[in-house]
Amino acid sequence: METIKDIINTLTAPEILITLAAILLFVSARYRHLFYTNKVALILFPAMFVFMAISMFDEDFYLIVTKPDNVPIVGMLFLIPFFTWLSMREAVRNDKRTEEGAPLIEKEETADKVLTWPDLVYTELIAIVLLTVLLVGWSILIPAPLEESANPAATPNPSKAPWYFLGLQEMLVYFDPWLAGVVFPGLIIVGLMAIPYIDTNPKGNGYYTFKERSWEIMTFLFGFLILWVLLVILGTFLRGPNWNFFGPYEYWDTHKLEALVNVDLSDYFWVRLLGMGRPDNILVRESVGFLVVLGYFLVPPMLLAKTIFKRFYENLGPARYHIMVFLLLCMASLPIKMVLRWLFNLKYIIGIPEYFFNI
Amino acid sequence: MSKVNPPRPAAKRGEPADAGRRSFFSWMSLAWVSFTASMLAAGTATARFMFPNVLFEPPLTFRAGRPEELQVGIVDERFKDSNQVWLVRDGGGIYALSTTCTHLGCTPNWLSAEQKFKCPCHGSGFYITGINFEGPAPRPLERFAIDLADDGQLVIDKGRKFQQEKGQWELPGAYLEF
Amino acid sequence: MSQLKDLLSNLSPAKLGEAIQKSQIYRSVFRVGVPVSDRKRMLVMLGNVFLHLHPVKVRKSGIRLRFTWCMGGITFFLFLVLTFTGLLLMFYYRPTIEYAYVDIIDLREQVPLGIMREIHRWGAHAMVISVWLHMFRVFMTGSYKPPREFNWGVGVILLVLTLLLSFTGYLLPWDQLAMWAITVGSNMARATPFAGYEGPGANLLTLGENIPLISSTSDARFALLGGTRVGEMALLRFYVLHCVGLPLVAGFLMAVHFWRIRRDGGISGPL
Amino acid sequence: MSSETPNGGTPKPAIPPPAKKDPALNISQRGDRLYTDNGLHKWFAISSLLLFVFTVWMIVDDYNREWRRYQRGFTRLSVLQTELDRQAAAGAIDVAAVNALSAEIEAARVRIAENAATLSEVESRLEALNDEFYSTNQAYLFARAEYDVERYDYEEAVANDPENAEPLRVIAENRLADINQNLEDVERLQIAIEETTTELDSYIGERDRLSSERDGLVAEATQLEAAIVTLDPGLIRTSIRNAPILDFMNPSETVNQIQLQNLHYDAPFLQVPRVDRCTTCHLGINDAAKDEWQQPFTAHPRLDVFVGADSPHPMDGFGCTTCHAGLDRAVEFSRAGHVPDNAEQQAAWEDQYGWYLDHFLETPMLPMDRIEASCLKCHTGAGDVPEAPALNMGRDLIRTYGCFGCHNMPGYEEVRRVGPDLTTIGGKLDPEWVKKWLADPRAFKSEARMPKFWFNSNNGGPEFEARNNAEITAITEYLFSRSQDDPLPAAAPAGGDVGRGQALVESVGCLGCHAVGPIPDDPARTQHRRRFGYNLASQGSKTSADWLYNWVRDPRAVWHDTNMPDMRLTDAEAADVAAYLVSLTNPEWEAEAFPELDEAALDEVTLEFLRTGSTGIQAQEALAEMTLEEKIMTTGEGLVARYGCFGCHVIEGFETAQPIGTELTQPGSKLLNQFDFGFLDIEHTRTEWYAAKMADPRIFDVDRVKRPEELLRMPDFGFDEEQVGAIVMILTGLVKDQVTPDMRNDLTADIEAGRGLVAQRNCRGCHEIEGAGGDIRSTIADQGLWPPLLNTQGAKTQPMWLHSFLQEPGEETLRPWLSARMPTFYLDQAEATVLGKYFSAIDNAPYPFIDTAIATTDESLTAGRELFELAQCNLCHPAGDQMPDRDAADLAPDLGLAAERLRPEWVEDWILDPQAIAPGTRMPAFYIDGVSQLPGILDGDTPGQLEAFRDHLFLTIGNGERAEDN
Repeated sequence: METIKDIINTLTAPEILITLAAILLFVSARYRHLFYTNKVALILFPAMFVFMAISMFDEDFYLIVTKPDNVPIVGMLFLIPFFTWLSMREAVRNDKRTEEGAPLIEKEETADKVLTWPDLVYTELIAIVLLTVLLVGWSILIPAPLEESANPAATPNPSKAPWYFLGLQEMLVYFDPWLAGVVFPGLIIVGLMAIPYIDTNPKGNGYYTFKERSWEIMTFLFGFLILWVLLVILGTFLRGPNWNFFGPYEYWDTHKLEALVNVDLSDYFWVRLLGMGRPDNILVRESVGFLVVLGYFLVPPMLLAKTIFKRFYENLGPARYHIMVFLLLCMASLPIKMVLRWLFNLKYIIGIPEYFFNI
Repeated sequence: MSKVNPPRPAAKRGEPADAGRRSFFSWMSLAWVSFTASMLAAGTATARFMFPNVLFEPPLTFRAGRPEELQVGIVDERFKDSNQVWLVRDGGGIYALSTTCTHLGCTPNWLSAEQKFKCPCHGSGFYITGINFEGPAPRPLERFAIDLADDGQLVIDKGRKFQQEKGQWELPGAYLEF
Repeated sequence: MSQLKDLLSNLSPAKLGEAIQKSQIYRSVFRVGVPVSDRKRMLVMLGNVFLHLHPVKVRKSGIRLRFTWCMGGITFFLFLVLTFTGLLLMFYYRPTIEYAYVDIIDLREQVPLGIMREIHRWGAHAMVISVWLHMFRVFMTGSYKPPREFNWGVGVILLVLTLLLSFTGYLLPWDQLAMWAITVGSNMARATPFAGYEGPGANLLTLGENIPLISSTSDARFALLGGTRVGEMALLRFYVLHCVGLPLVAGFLMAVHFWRIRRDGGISGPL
Repeated sequence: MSSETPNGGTPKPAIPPPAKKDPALNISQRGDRLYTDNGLHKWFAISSLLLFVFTVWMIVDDYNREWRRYQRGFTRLSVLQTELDRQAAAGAIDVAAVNALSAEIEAARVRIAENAATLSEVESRLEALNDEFYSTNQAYLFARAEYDVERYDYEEAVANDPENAEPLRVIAENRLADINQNLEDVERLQIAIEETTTELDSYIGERDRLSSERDGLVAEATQLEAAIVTLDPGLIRTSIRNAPILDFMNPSETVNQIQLQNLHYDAPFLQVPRVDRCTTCHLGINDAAKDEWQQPFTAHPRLDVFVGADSPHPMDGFGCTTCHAGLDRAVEFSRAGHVPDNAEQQAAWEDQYGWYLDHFLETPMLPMDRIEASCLKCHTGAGDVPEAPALNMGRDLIRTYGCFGCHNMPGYEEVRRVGPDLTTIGGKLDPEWVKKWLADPRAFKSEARMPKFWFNSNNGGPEFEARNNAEITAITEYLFSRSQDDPLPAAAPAGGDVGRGQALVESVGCLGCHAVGPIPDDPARTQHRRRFGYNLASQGSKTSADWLYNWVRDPRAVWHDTNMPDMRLTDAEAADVAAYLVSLTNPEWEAEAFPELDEAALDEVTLEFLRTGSTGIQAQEALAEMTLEEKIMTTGEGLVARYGCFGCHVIEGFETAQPIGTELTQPGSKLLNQFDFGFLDIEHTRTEWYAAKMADPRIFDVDRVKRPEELLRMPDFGFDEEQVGAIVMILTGLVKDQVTPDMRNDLTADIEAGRGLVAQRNCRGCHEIEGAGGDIRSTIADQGLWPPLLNTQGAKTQPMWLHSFLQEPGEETLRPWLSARMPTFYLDQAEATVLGKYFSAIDNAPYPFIDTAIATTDESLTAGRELFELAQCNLCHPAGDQMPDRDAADLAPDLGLAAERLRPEWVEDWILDPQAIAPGTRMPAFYIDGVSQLPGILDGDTPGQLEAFRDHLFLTIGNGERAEDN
């Protein structure tokens, strides 16, 4: 038992967990007709439930999972995979029908309209009543949390933002606040709103499908599931005192130490590569970083336009294409920065703390 | 949700679907009765929410010092602001008058020159005994229960009040004989 | 005697129902009557201010739970629940640092049906999740595609408003959980480029050589908190935003959102 | 979407022609339906039922609070108890008397009936009079109101329109004449009514009087019966008024609360008035009659001190959580912050109440053995707190062990360092002794107060041995090198006698503050004040006879800052005492030798100091150039600074150094995350941390890898469990809660200052004050030789006399028969004043000026003389030059001093009942229950006799002042 716990503790380390999840996402999409089936669901979800139930016997796991404000995230642990599975199953079915030349599931009934009263109105009422039941039951069983009264002099350890912002807080490990806290959230909002204007694929409007829009769906799933939901779960359950990582079965020891020493790119370049001191002039010092960042945002769009994104470039036109690639590059910068941190302890690509300008 | 209804052969015109109708009614009435009941329960619960279990006001019973501190014929206004009570000592004893005008609940002023309580809102006047004699006030000021504690202090209990028009001023507690 | 018998027999639920439905009061309120015919069913949908959010007829596939997951409706209902419970909580909550915390304690200890607070809090959490799932579904069915691009944008703003509503409400109990979650959350604002005093470019905004314009009392975070730390003014600001500002905006945008659903052809489906 | 245009055009809901589908057709069987109606209804029915169940569950769950159970239980018990009381009261009714009264009432009735005609005539007359009075009075009141208006008109005219005032005056005066007439009528009628009422009373008065007499006999039972009905108005009424939802209308089950405007729940940066709801469940807390009831209904065990309306801490003013802590507003067992006293209770609570510790509660309740900590909130002075033995023990320990030397603590800022002055160490001690002492003070004498710095849990291993010895040697050598050895004032004369010395030590009063060897087990804590001074054991192995001679002869000449008072010993006595003390040796100790210095170990330590502020290489070079002497000096100085020796001792060069310990201003409110629990497996609470720290100050180094200079430095005091508990209590009691000044109205600065000085000078080592102290009595078998009780000192003595006596106690000998003597404490003016005010304040006696002039008569003086002789006062009391012929131990104080020493009113109280003032005194009682046993004088009038006693004592014997007769 302890060995299993240790293995899980090790596997849930951020770098491993995120990598594994990404692999799982892509592999399951590749073999979706095998993975997103009723059989798999009948095994997977009960298994998850049993896993949770057994884990509850572990004191540390129990403590973190039963914290009142964490209950929604426990719910999410089941809801998000379930709905991912559900939508993908529908998509797989639809794709199969299309292949066979049969109409879409949704299309099959499209012609058949029903009266809103009572079919829709009544079901809505039932949904409302059931939801109220759920909410009342939840409220009776789990009291809302109330801790000590606010004290600006005593910072709890760990201090966490509300759970839905923990993805941002996790991002703060890798990026400066102005990026992780301001620019990226802004870009997420802008990016989300830009989706309908960038995605000009006319297919897949109003029905589940994967094949007809696999690129969009994979990008979205990666962004939503890995870079948002998984980071929220990670931030809630696996980040303990001092924002250190703790496995789900690990005691939250305030004194746990982790070596978090890291260096800037300028350090790598000037000191380690060229074997000299870092230049005094900020611009010179960070010139490599600026080149890398500029290159990151300038070179790939051009290269991609000629190669694998050729189709996009042609379909979208230059303006839409460049906006799309810029947003994609921003999104990709998070996993890239994560990997760089995990592999090279890289802190900043551009590091100008003098002007709070760090990337 | 119930399964989608497979297309059935359309029933013949005028055929009363009696069997369906009966169960239709029982389920529906059960549904609406319990729904209405829940709404009523939730509604009364919400109404109950408006009545907290405690009151953050000065306690109804308070100690008001020793009787010797009061002078005969002088209206003691020490507890007017904090507890809404006047203490009056006359020749025979002490009584505690409510400072709430019986007309519309304003607080009258004690005018020692005229020896009367005069309400600024509508001009009701009360004698030092609390009896109304002018203005619109329909009845005398109320008195509160007054007693002497073991340690010799006056104890006023605003939870028990005495109304002259009901003859309650004669009851024990309305007047502390001395 | 026989009259009494008649009266009694008339008192059966069915007859009573009929009598009520015939009364002028009933007919003045419910114009259509019990919608037992198709025509009446349609008239109900058209004549009722709430129900006419829906079209008279909908596509079968469009209302299947498997397709919509009902998440949009759940979100809206949760918003209504939160409005109702929030209104009730306002009767017992004073947004000052002296009383905020003890008022919450009182809701727990002595206010009858203080469970309103639980319903409010868990409802808020549930709403965040249901919004996410709603957007997830909309994306997976490609329902943001034309003609629904604009409504998707409105939805994104509603998502942000939902998060902000939850965030501002998080501070109000004024316990350690609240204060530090908001401190951590609001600290990001101080790194806003140019507008936050620890943001890139802020120290370029100076008058001459040494009169900085952006300081901890003139930056984005200050605008949010009304002070340099999460204090009394922050509590008041969050309270006002939580109870008045954000719900108004959200309500306005929801109206737009629902209207556009109708205008854009109802629940999406394959063309 | 087939019928709707994709570009957002409004689909026109086409109403299908009714002919197509038959509306009467059962809709659920139609093809254009997604669901069947029946199915929908079924679903709706099930979910609505669920909703109903959950809504009811919600209401019931919310209603069903723990406190209701207790209130119901309390009512049930109260009804039972009241019923028992009622039965007892009914049984105690004198039935015969009631019957007799009933018969009399019947007779009175008959008499009334006989006079029925007259009676009804009187009654109707009275009624007519009342009617007339009403109308007359009405007329008077109306006229009076008119007059008020006219008078106002006149007054107003005088001020604003004087020319037209005159006619108004006339009008008003005319009205006044009318009114006076009216008034006369009213008064006349009043008299008539009164007379008629009296007349009526003569007929029916007897019946009424008898009735009320009969009612009085059964009153108690009747009242109790009514009380039962109030408590239990029947199941239905009780259920309805307390039913869920309905219970807002006059419920009998309510949340009780005490609002405390002056006491605050101390939230950070703001103060919220406390609202104690404890009495919601602890319903009998304020009712002495419920002292035998079970929790939570039992009465407070000390209603005389707490909670009771007449106690110094009444419930309305102090609430509960002020002392007990916990969450004031909570009405649920665990949330309120109950904390079990022990594991046994914890198990019981978990079983009974589902108890858990709420980790989010900043101030859980104090367990009973630490409850006294709360006294510190108000009792901020340094003195003892009455009725708080454990707290006082903690304060004793802090005072004697000098925690404030290294830690800043509130209230101890001005207290001097507790250890001896080391600037003159060379004249007192020798280095070998000091080294051995430092290595293990408690090996020299078990009661040593010097804590142990070396060979502790974190530096006791064999690898530390050479290093420890080097450090000890360095410090010792350093101290001696800095010592300024002034020659002792005098040399000890030869011929000191050990036996005489021992007798002196045991008789003159040394044992009030000192013990010789360990004090035996002292569970009742009657001897702990004898630990105030150093234990005298093993003195001979430490210092020389010369030094001891000088010390006991005149302590201040040796050390000007000492607490040791002057016992006023003669030179010969001092020599005897010195000889005795030198004879107390510790041979085992003397046999041991301190190891030689290991220079390599010393180098290691020296290097640590050299390294600060320079690189390792520079330090090595510097070390190589140093002589052994230089190394020792560098290291010694560094070590004194590192260990903070100057916290307790005066050391040259460190006079103004800052204390090295953690600040302890509010250790009870220190946040938990500021404690380092290391790897120690204890519960993470403040109390546990302090307890572990006090038991072994180095404990948190366990399992830590540290360099020697990083190790924890707090020394080991060797506290036992009880002492640890007492200190932990003080630490947890020093909290940030502020108490408004009004709360301390009865605890004046005079009392606090006095209690502080009493503790600082250990007055209670010999005297009992405020009911505590007199520890020396355990060493004196003969009760007659015990030092006087000072319980009523303020009421007894005149402030002026007390003032001068305290400063110069050697001037007059009050009790010549005592061998113990009041030492000279060198109290200055201010200190003597503090004590004078203190004694007066605790007895509520006037201060400083009192009137000793006595108003008397010659008769009284004569009677006094007679009484004095009859009572044979001079059998025991010396009076001026008259000396009774008795053993010294049987004598009583000299009455010649009474007039200038005592308060006259006290003398009367004393003679009336000496046992009440000084229980166990040998002063005989001349009055039994206040009745004189000498009826022949002044007709046996007790007050008169007492005055006569007083007058004789003050005027005849004491030559006091006689007040002007008037």
